[in-house]
Amino acid sequence: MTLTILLFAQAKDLAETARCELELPAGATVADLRESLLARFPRLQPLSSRLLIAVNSEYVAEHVVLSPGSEVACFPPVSGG
Amino acid sequence: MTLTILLFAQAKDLAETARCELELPAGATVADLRESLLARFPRLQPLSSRLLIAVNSEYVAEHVVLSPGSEVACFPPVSGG
Amino acid sequence: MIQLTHEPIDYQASVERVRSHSAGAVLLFLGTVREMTQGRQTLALDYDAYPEMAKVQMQKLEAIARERWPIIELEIVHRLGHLELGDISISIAFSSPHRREAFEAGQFLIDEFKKVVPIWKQENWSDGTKEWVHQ
Amino acid sequence: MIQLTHEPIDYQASVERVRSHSAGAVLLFLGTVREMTQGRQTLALDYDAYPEMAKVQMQKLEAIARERWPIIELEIVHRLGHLELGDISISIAFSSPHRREAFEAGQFLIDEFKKVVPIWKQENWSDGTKEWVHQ
Repeated sequence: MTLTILLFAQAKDLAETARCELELPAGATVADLRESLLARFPRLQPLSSRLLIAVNSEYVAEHVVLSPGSEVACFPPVSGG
Repeated sequence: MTLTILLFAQAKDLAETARCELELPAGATVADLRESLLARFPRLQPLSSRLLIAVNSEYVAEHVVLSPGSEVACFPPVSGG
Repeated sequence: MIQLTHEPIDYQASVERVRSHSAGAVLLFLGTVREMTQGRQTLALDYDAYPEMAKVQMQKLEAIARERWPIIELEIVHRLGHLELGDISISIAFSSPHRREAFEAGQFLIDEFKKVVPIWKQENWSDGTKEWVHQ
Repeated sequence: MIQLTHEPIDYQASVERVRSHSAGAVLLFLGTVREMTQGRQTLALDYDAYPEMAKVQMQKLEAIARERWPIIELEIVHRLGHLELGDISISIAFSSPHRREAFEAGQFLIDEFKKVVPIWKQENWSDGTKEWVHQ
């Protein structure tokens, strides 16, 4: 399946793009997506362990299985307020 | 010495006056004043143990000795805010 | 700055005065006249004070809060006289560098205010009776 | 009510909307742009957001707070874009029957907001550098 990933803040700056598409096998988990994203954008490595992944506007655990059509976002820890 | 006592809130209503003068011996304490005040206004009795006495805008302990010219006030527990 | 007034409280003026480039947080607490108290209905409140002592105690309160927390600017205003439902009886506005100390300081200020500042309120109950509140 | 805006925040409008005859307390928390952070000077902040998710998370935050505390009315507004020193980045205004729950709820709301709502700020330091803040 093809998933569109939105990138924000320092993740966007390091990847030099606000969105990208990743090709993932059916049954791929959030952990798989994280690995694939870091492979595609090695410059995200410094953020690696702190990189948050959200699916359909919710924070998700690493073992969650992704579905085609999900809105996936990737960003560093938030700092609003 | 003669001391002027200001009364507020329910103390004023029960005593039916906003101020009164009390004659006290030199060396009289806050406890003496309290006793004298309750003798003068028996209707303050229901408030008795909760009646607060302030001297020159400060809360004072019962054993404090009063001075002529002090501004003394007598009132129930506060309820502002 | 501390103030007693018989006019409606302009809390926005207080907030604007306490805002500062040194502040990351501004806290405003308003006490307002609530209609229902333990099942009884209020029509209005009358606030009375011993103004000279109230000002002394409010200034002391400000000094104690400033010793304990890094408050930048502070304004406490209490209204006296006849207040209708929803009216603002007290406004506490202040600024501080960080947010955590703001909540601690705010809670301290209103809690202590209600213990030491000689102001009293009288309930005007909906059954026509009046009653001094002595918490 | 929750809102993201690129305009200056009208906190007074929020306070007026949350005031209620059922409330004894109104709390307003403002986050403002502070000049000095750990000895470094800021000229301005730029706030970026993932707006769709930010709104979802803000609504969740409101729902959780309403479950825990008897909040009457609540408004949270966060500003995005370029903010100068002293500008208001966030306004949290709400009313509650009593004061104690107000401070607890207020502290919870801002603490949680800063953990879960996808908004990021970039420091514009006085030395000309820019830096994303990731607390």
